[in-house]
Amino acid sequence: MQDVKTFRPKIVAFCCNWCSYAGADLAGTNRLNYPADVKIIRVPCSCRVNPMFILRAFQRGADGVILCGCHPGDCHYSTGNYYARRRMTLLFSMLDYLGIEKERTRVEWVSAAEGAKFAATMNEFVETVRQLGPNKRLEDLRCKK
Amino acid sequence: MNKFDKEQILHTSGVNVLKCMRCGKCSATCPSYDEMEYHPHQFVYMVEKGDIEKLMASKSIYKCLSCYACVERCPRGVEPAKVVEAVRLQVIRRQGANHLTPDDIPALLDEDLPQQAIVTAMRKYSK
Amino acid sequence: MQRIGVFVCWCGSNIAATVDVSAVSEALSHEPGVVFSTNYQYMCSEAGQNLIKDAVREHKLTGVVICSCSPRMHEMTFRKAVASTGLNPYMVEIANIREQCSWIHKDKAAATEKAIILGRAAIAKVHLNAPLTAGQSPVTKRALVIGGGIAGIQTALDIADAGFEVDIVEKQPTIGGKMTQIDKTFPTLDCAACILTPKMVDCAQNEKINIFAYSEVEEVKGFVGNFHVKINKKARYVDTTKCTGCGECTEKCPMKKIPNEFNLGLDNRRAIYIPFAQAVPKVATIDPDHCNMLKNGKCGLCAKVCSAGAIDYKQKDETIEREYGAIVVATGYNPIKLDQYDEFAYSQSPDVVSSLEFERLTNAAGPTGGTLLRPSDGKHPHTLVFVQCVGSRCSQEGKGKSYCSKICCMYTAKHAMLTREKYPDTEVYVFYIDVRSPGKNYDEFYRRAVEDYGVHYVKGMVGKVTPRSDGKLMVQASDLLAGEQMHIEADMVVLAAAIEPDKSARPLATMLTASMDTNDFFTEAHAKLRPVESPTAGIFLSGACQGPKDIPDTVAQAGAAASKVIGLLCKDQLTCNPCVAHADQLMCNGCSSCEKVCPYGAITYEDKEFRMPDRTTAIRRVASVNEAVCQGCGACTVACPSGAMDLKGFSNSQIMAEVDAICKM
Amino acid sequence: MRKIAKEKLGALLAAVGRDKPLYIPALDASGQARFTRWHEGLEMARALNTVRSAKDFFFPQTENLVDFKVKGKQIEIIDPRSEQEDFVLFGVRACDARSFEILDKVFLADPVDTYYQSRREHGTVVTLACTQPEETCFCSAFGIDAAAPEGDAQVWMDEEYLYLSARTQKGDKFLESVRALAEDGGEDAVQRQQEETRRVMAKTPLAGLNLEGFDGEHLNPLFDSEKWAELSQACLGCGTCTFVCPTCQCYDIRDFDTGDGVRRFRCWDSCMYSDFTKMAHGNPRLTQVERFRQRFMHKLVYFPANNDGQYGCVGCGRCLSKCPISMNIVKVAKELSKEVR
Amino acid sequence: MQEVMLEKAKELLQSGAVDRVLGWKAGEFAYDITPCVFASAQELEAGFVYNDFCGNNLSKYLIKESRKGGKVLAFLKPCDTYSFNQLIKEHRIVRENVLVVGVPCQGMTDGETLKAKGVKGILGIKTEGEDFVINTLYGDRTMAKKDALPERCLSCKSKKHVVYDELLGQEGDKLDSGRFDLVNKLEAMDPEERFAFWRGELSRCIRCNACRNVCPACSCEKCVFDNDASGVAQKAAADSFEENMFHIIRAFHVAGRCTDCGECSRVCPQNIPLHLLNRKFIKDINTLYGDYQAGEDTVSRAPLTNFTEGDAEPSIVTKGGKKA
Repeated sequence: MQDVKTFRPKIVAFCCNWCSYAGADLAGTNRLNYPADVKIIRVPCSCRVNPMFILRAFQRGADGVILCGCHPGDCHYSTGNYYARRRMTLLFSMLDYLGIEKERTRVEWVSAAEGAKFAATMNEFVETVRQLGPNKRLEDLRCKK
Repeated sequence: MNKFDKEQILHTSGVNVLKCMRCGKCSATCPSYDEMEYHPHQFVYMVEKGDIEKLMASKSIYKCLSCYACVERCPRGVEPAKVVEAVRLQVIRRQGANHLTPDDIPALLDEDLPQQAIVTAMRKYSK
Repeated sequence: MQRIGVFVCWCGSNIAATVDVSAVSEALSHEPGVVFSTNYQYMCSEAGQNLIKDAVREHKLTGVVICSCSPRMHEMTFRKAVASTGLNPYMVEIANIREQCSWIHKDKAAATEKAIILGRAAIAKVHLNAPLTAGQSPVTKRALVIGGGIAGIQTALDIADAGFEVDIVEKQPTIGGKMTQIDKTFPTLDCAACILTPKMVDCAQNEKINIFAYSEVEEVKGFVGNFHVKINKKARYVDTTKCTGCGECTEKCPMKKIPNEFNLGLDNRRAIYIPFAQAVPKVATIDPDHCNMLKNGKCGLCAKVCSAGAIDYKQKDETIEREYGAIVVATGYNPIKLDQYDEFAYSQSPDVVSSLEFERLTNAAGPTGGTLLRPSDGKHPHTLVFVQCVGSRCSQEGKGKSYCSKICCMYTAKHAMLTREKYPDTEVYVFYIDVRSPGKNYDEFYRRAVEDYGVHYVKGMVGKVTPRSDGKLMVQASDLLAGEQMHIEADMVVLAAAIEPDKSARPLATMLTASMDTNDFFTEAHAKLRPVESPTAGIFLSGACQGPKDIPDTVAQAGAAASKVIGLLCKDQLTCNPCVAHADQLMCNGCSSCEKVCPYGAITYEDKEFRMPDRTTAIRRVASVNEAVCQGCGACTVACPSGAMDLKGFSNSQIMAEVDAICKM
Repeated sequence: MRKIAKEKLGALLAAVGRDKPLYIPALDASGQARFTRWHEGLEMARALNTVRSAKDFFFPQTENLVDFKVKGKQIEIIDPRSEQEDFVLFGVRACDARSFEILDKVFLADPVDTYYQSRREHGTVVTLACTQPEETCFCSAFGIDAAAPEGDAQVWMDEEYLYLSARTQKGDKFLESVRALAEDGGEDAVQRQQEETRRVMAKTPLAGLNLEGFDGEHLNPLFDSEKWAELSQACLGCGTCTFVCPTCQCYDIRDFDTGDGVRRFRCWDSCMYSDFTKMAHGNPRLTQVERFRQRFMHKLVYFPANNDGQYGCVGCGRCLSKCPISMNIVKVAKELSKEVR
Repeated sequence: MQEVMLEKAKELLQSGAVDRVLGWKAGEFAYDITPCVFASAQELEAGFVYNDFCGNNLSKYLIKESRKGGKVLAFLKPCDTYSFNQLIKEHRIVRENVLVVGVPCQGMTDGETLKAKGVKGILGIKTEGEDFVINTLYGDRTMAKKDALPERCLSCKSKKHVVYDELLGQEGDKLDSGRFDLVNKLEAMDPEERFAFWRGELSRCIRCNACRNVCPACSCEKCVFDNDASGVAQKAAADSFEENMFHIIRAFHVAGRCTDCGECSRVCPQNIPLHLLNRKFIKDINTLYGDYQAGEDTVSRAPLTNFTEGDAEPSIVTKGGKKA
C-alpha cells in the first residue's frame, strides 16, 4: 500500500462542453490551482457519458472519476443532464451495492461562471480519493505495470 | 413551538401542511364555521407554526363535524379535517388509554351502539 | 495508421513558463503514428498557422494535434487553417495545456507531465477521428403558422413584413381567436375589436399571407427548412370565392336553435352562419351537424336566397399539401370546463358564469347588446361576486391545474371596474388568494378598481354557492383578514376559470415531435435564452401554447417568434453540425429508447429490409437520425443498449481511447 | 491395494497438500461443489460431481500466451510462463478422468500444445469411484465404469476406509506420499462396493443409451437430418453446455490492450456462439441450427470418426442438469438414432 | 390445467385461428422441460406438457416466432406476460401475430432446486395434493411443493396476467412477497462485507452468457459484449474486473426494462444470484423515481428515458447502504 502522503491519484474528469469545460477554462483564466492529477475529457454533454466510460477509466487505472455538467435546468440541450443525473445516480448506487467505494465517483454541476467552484471541487475530490488510496476494488490487474 | 405534538399530529393525520396556499376555501366551505373558535384554515396554519396548545385547549376540535367538505374542496389536497381529527386524537392520547385493537372491540360492544359509532371509534382509537 | 503532426504552442510565456514545451514535443514525437512534432511561440499567429499548413503538406499528415489554449478559444482557427490545406478540418484535436494545465499548476515538472498526457489523449483520439462533412440542407422560404389568434396573426404579419410567404391554418371558420370574444383590454381599457380587427383585415389583404380558415393540420413530415405539411380544409358547403358575406342566408335558415359558440352558448345561431360581423374571411359556413339539407336532403333555402350562388351542398373536404421552412405553433388556450365545480353551482344556475361568458354578457356585440343582464331572468344584477383561481393553483388531479393562469387577476379587476363604472348601483366582491399584478401599469390598474371604483376585494375563498328558489345565489365565503365567514346574497357569480392549452395541441406536438410539459404546454428550447423556440429545430412557439399569457406578452412573443423565423428563412442553406448521432442500423433493435431521450425529435424509425447474418432477409424496425435536426448531445448513445447509436466526433471508441491514454501513465 | 481409515482423510489431504498444490471438490458459497485448492480445514464435498469439470486444471478457461510491451515505437515480446509446479487433483470421477484421454488426443497430437502438455506432465490425477450415480449419468454408454475410475491413482471410499491403488508411476508417488497412513488390504470391500455401484448404474434411466450408428459411415444422413431444426429450436445460444463440459476443447485467441502493450491470451470458446470460428470472410455457421448441429456432430460423429471410434463425450451429465432449456446430448442422440437405424 | 391447455391449443389449431403453438415439451425426466413450438395436434399430443417444472419464460421466443408469418398461440404465465408487454413496448414482438393465452402459475421448480435439497437420482415425480412424491434410485421421498420452490417464486411479484387475449383458470393478484428483502439485507451490510459477498459470487462467473441469452430484456441484435468494435467485447472473464464490468453493464442496460422474471438466476450454472443486481436497480428506481414495474403496460416511459426536474442528485447514494 502506497503512503497516503506520496500517493498521487489518477482522476478523470468528464466535462460538458458548454458549462463545465468552460468553467474549467475559467478556473485557468483566474489561475485557480488544483492538482495536476485531474485530467479533463471534453464531451458535448453530461448525457454523453456512458457508464462504460467510467468503468473503463477504473479498469485502466483511474482512482477517481468525476462527471461535471450544466446545472439541472441549464443544459445546453435542455434535458441532457437530467438523464445523466438518473444514470449516474443508479450507477453509483450499484457500485456502492457491490461494495466499491462510492467516494471514487462523483457528479458535480458546474456552470461556465463557476471557475472557483470547479477548482474547489477538484481540490476536494482529489483529496477525498487520495485519502482512499489506490483503486483496488475495480482494478484490472492486466493494466497494472 | 410544540415539536412533539406537531410531529405526532403530522404523523397521525398524514397531512403535509406546507401544501396550504392560504386560500381559505376550507373555512369558506365549513358548515361549523360560526361554532368554531379556530377555523379549518387556522388549524392547518397553527399546526404548521407548532402553535398547538391553543388548538388542543379549544372546543373547536369537537365542533368539527368531520363532514370532510374542506377535504373535498381544498384545491391543494391539504385535508384540513384530518388535521382537526389528529389534534383531537392528540388530546385523547394525552388523557391516556388511547389505543384500541380490533380484538378489544367485542368486549366493549353494546347492542344499542350505532354501527357508525363503532366505525368512528375504530378510526379514532386505532391510529 | 494515421500520420499525425503535433504542434505545441508556447503561448508566449503563458504556457512555456510552466510547461517545458520542448520536452512535450519531444515526448509526443515518440507516440505511435506521430511523424512530426514541434513547438512554436504562437501557433495561432499567421506564422504559426503557416507552420501547421506547411507541415501538413510536407509530411502528408492525416491528423493534427495542437497543444495550446482551450479549444473553445482557437479550435475554429486551427480547423480553418488545416482545411485550407485540403485536410478535413475534423482531423484536428486540441490538447488544452493552457487553461487546464499551465495556468493552474505551478510545479513545472508536474505541469509538463500533465501536458504530455493531455497530448497523448489527443493523439489517441485523432487516431480514431474520421473526416466529417457538415451537411447542407435547403430552406423552403415559407412559414406556416398554426392558429389564427392574436399570436398567430401577429407572427404572420411580422414574417410577411419581412417579405416571406406565410400560411395561417385556423380551425375555426374565422381567424381572430379568443381576442375576438373579449370586450375591453387591460390595462388601457381600449376595445379589443378596435385593435384586433384591423390586424385581421391586414392579414386578409396582405398578399404574402394566405389564410386557411376552417382547416386543420393533418400531417407533418420533414425537418427544419424542409417541412412537408398536409392541411385538411374542411368543407364549408359554401364557395368562398363567390360568397360576399351579405348574410341573407343566415337570416333565412330555419334552424334557429343552435347554441352560438361565439357567444359561448348564451344565444343561438343558424345552421348556416357567419361567426361575427368582422369575421375574416367573411363568408358563411354550413354546420353539417345541424343543416337539414345536408342531413336529410330537405330544405335548400339558403341556396335559394343566395344571389351569388355560393352554396354548394356537395363540397368535400380538401387536402392541401405544402412545403414550409419553419412552423410556428400558436394554438392558444381555452378556459377549463367548470362542470366539476359543484360547489360553485356552475351547472345548476345560469347566473353562475365563467369570466369569458361574462365578457360576452358585457360586450356590445354580445347576446345582450352590451347591457349586463342576468342570464336566468334578464334582470339587472345588483350584487356580483367574482371568484378567483377557480381551477388554477390546484393540485387536485383531474379537477384543476397546478399552475397560476396568470391573466385572471387582471381581467377580473377589469370586469369589476367596468361593472362598477357602468352600474354604480352594484356591489361587487372579488374573492382572491393573492392579487398578482406585476407588469407595466398593472398594479395601478388593480388599485384603481379598489380605490376609485369601490370594488370589495376580500382575501379569502368562496366555499359554496347555493342557488335559492327566489333566484338569489347564496355565497358562503371566508374573509381571512376579518376572520369571519361571509354570507352574501348575490345576483351573479363570475368564476375566473383556469386556462389550459387547446386540446389540439397534444396531437399536434406529436406530429411535430415537439416536446410538451405535463400540462400540455409546449416546451421552449431554453427557459431563459430560447423562449420562443421549441427544442425541435424549425418549430417556434407563439402565445399561450407555451404558457399562460396576456395579450401584451403574447404579441411580444409573437414578434420574437417571427424574428426567429425570419432569421431562419433568410438563409439559403442550413449548415448542419457534423458531430451528430449515427445509428448503425445493422445493430439497431428499434426499441425506441433513443427516440425517447432525444430533445429534438431527430430520431425516426423505419421498417427496412436487411440481409441478416444467416443470409435471410428480414424487415426490421430501425432508427435513423436526421442530421439536419440532431444537435449532437449524445443522450441517445447512452440510452442505446446495443451501442448501435454513436456520436460522430465524440464516438465511444474515441472517448475510451482518451480515457485509456489518460489512465495509462 | 492399500487402505486408510476414513477418519484419516484429513491427514491424507494434509500429507499431500502440504508441499504442493492439492485440489479437492469442496462446496462453494452457493452449495455446489467445485475443485478448490486445499487448505487446512477445507472439507471434501460429498457431491457426486463438480459443476465445472476437472479439465480446468489442464486447459484453463483463460490462459496468457504471450505479452507484448510497447515502448514508444519499440515492441518487446515476453513469454509470461513461469515454471510449472507439480500438483494433485484429488477426487476426480470416472467420467472426468476419461475426458483427459480425449483432451490428450487433441492437445498432445502434433503439433503439441506445450501449455497443456506441461500441465499434464505435472498434474497427478487421483480418481474417486462413484457410489451413488444420478439419473443424469450415462458414462456407461461410453464404456466407462463409474466403479473403476481411471487416473494415476484410484480411490474407493466407504463408511470406514479409503482404498487406494496406483495405476501409473505418478500414482505410485502419490501412494508413497501417504504411505505412513496406509495399511494393506481392502480388495473385498472394493469389489462389494463396485458390484453395488454397477447394480445401481444399470438401473439408471439412461443406462440403455445406444449410440450405435453414430459414426463416420452415417455422417451424411445425420448431418442432413431434418431433426436438427426442431432440436435446436429453443437453444439460447449460450455457452453453458460447452463450459461445463469436460471434453469441450475449443478456444479463441484474443488480444487485450493493456494500455502499454498487448496481452495475448486464449480463452474457452463455444461453438454455440455466433462468432465462433469467425474468420475474415465471416462466419461458416450462420444459424443456431448449424452451430447446435456442430456441437453434437463433433462429439458423436466427427470425433469418433477421427479417433478410432472414441466419442467426444463421457456421459458426466453436467449439460443435462445445467442447460437452461434442458436440451442435451441425450435427447439429441435418442432423436437422431432414428435416422441411422 | 395441462388438459385444458391441450384442448385449447388443438381447438385453435384446428379452427385455423393459430398456425403454431408455443409451449413446453416433456423431456427425458420429470423435470427437464424444453420450450417448443408445436405445429400440429399430433405434436401436441406427443409432447405438450404443463406442470410444476415449466419455468422457462417463453416471451423472448416470440421475437422470432411473431415474425415468421402466421399466428402463434403463446401460453404465458403471469411473469411471462410482463416480459411480453415489455417486448411489445420495445417493438420487438409483432403483437397481431400472437394470440396470448394466460395460464395460471403456482410457482415453478426445477431439477436443480430439488437436488439442492438433497434429492438424488430422480426417476419420477408425482404430485399428490400439495406435495411432490419423488421416486429416486435410492427410494421414495415426499416434499411439500412450497419447500421445493426457488427464491424467485417465493418472492413472486404477481400472479396476475398483465396482458392476454384469453385466460385459462383463475386470475391471480399482484403480491407483496418481500422481494426486496435480500437487497435490503445486502444494503445493510458494511461495504467491505458487500464487496466480499459480491466478489465471492461474481468470481464464479464463467461468462457462459446464459443469463444474457435467456433474458427477455437482452434482446439486442448484437450485444455490446459480442461486438469487437465496442471496446468491451470479451469472451471469457479473464480478470475480476471483467466479471464486475459485465454484470454491472448488463444490469444497467436492463435497468428500467427488467421485469424481474428471475430467469437469469434460474439459468446460471454457477448459482450466482444475478437477480439481486436487477432488483437493486428496481428498488432504487421505485424509491427515487416512484414505483415503476417494467412490463406492466406498453406505453409508459421507462425511468431511464424519463426525468423530473426535482430528481434526486447522485450524492443521495451514501456509503454503507444507510440511506440519508
